[in-house]
Amino acid sequence: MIKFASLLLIVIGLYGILSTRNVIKILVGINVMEIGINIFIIAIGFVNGGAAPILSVDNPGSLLKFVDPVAQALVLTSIVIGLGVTALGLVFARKIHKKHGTYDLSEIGGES
Amino acid sequence: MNWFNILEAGVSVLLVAVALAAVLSKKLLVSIIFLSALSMMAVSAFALLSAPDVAVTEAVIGSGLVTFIFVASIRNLGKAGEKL
Amino acid sequence: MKRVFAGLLAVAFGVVLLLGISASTGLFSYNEELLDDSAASHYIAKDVNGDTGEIIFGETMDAETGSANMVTSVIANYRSFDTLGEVTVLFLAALGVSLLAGSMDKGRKRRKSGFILKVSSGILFPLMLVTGIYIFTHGHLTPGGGFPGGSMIASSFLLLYLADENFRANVRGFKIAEGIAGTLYVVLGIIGLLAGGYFLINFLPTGVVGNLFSGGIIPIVYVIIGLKVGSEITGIITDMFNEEVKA
Amino acid sequence: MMFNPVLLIAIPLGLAFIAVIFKKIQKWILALGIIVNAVLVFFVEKGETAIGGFKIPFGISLVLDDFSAAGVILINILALAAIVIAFKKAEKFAPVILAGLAGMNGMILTGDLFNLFVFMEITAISAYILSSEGRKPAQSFNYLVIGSVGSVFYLLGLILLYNQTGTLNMVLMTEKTGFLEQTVLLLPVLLIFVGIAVEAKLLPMAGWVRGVLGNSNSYTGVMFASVYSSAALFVFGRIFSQVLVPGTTVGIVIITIALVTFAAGQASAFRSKSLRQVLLYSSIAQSGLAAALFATGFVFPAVLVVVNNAIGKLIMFSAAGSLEEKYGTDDYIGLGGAFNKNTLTGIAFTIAALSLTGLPLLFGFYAKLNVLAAYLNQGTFFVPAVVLLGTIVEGAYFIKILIKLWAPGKEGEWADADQSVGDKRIFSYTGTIAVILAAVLVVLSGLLPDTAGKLIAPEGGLLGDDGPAISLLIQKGGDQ
Repeated sequence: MIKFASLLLIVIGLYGILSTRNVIKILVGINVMEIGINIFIIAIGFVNGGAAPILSVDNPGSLLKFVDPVAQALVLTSIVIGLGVTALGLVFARKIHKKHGTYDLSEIGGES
Repeated sequence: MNWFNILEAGVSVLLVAVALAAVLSKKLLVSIIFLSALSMMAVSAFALLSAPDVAVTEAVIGSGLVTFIFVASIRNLGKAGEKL
Repeated sequence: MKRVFAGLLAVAFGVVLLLGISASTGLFSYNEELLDDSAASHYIAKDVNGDTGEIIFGETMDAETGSANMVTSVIANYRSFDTLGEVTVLFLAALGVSLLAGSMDKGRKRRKSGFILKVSSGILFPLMLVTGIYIFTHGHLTPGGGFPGGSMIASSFLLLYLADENFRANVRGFKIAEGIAGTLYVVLGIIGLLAGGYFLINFLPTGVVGNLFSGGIIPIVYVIIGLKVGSEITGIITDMFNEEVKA
Repeated sequence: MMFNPVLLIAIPLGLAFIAVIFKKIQKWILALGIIVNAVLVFFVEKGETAIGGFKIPFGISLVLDDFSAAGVILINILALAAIVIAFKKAEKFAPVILAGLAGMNGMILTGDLFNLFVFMEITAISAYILSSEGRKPAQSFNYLVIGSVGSVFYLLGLILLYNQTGTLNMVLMTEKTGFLEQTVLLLPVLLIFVGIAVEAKLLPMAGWVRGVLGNSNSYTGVMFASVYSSAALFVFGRIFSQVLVPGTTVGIVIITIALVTFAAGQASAFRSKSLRQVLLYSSIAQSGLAAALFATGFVFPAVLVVVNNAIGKLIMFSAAGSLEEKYGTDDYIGLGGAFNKNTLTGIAFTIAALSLTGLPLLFGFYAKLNVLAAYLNQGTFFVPAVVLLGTIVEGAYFIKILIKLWAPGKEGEWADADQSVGDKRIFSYTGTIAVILAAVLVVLSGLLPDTAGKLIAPEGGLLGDDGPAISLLIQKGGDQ
């Protein structure tokens, strides 16, 4: 179910990017897409009845059933990369606003 | 139907609803706040899927810092006569 | 018109996605178990370089990676090279933000904040700082690690910014801190190359799984990541504030 | 003494971090890093290198075979040339360029698909920052958005493959996807194609190119058109000719897209009036050609096309950017006669243009000949016809430009009037020397094609009788 929802998030994010010319909303769309793909990766790595991949007093041995730690490591990387890209995108957005006085790309015109 | 399925269905529905709200809302600030809420929903999804590390990271980075840098970027625009 | 077009395109993409994915994996079900001989199963059993038997929490000595948290062992050991790349991404983003925001003019006072806010943030700040440090030094035992820990540190500085209108972090200081942390990461890798023949090899003994001093170089890597991520995000926040101030 | 190839990534990365600490001397750190890398690249150990000391399919590894060796040598030499041509413009981005170089070396060398993603992001972010030099934030933003969507697609495709195979290692992935059905592979391969197409400048995702390259200067133009695009094409070649060899259906889709890119690029270049726009559309066209060759499995001719395009665009974009800075326009009619005052640069530009077109006795001829021979040997006639037609169009617009730039004609009076202002050279001495050397290289390699071919592929072609290099590694792995 969450797998399906996360795919919907990717589609919704794509719609968000395509349907607007406002730079902030485009960035929101990208973030929705990224959250979607992150949840999808975790859902792919989930194993029915698997424990969180941390050895502890409750789950002491490595022969128990665990969920996929690789998928989680990939998502951690992807979250941090997403933060970096968003910050850079926002600075570009500020530059656009400083130069043209608007966040709306359709008001800027083609050549700039 | 066990608890896992019920929670899963609830989280899924909320995820999609909040994402739609974030993408469709007309005001930028509302959109950003829904994005933050979406991130919170993602945290619950990660927790549900036995990924505590990712949940902690997403909570701090996704719904905390990302929201902040978004808000910091648009905060002064009210004066410029733009819709927030 | 634009919205209709966007909607159609998104729906078409969604249909392709759902059809394509349902060909390979169930949309409403999860895997029943990890694939045999997959990377993940070897990482869990810590037997990439040879079978060492079952790993027992609090008992096994000198396992392949001493981290009880398997995600940490993947991030800071098995796939540490990815993580080096990942901090570089954040490093570049922070650099880009400061290059671009730095060219905008600065100045203008922020709104004054109240006394109570200032005092309470003065109490909260060290608490958050310590929590952040705790998170990344215990990353190999508990959930968390370098990234949330570093972000927590950055959040504590964010708190100071929000609470105190005169607060200005020294951007240069953070740049130097992140440069040093990054250099240390690469140097750590090169020491591994010289000492063990492989870049980023875990050249320290690992100890008993579950103890604080049990990860070999993992805690060192996580401290470096924590410091680096913390200084990078604080740098981004500072630049965002400086930039916001003038508008 | 042979060195570990990881140093090609670690040294520029470490220097990038150090450059942030010692900001005052960052330009010397930049020069040091680029030069060290350009030398080191000839002394790295071939084979597969594990990182972190874990057994190979499970840890991350670097693969240095003939293919990636050709890639890293090309990239590091080009990066050096780009710095030499416009050091003044590059120095303020020192850490960005160093990290970007590490990213590109990583992209080409890595043997792990997720590691590839991380390095692609590093390269992409350094490219976003460099593109801000164009002072058109909306264009940089556009680039960033397309890049981010592309990387989400790549990640989605990658994770679907991971779900099927349980591995991220390229060699093991090739082996395991061999057992999967085409219907299962269809979507992931297409998603990964879209993700890589952003940087490789292929059609559905090439929307950023016009805004970014059209506003490039003599440094960023070279970086985007020559260095970044070669790195992206080498990654494209690695993935689609060796790791995820597309099946018939997907193959036809990808090759069609690539050929459409080629044709559309040549047509748009023909219609453009601005010098940099002609060049950027020609870059898109060349990327399309190289991608089509890679996807068909013709690795050696594809590498020749990439090398030819990289050297040619290095010369042409640096000249075009400098002309624009000097004369304030890059309409080639407005620039009429500009080469009369910059004879050496003009000659280099002319050689580069003619080589791209495929004139005999130049390197481009050897490349085109190999392309056509590969297709004709296979018995395909449609694709060579498209390539030949594109070449005729290409020749037409390049000759049109060359005539204008050498002989002003009536419209060219504007440039003549401007000539008294300032000195006439558009490059510094070192820049001119670098450009001339590149042109000499094109001529020499055209006169001695076999030697050049041997240099690029020491053991008689990257796609010899034994098949692609990475499958050799599989066989070697099997023997152990």
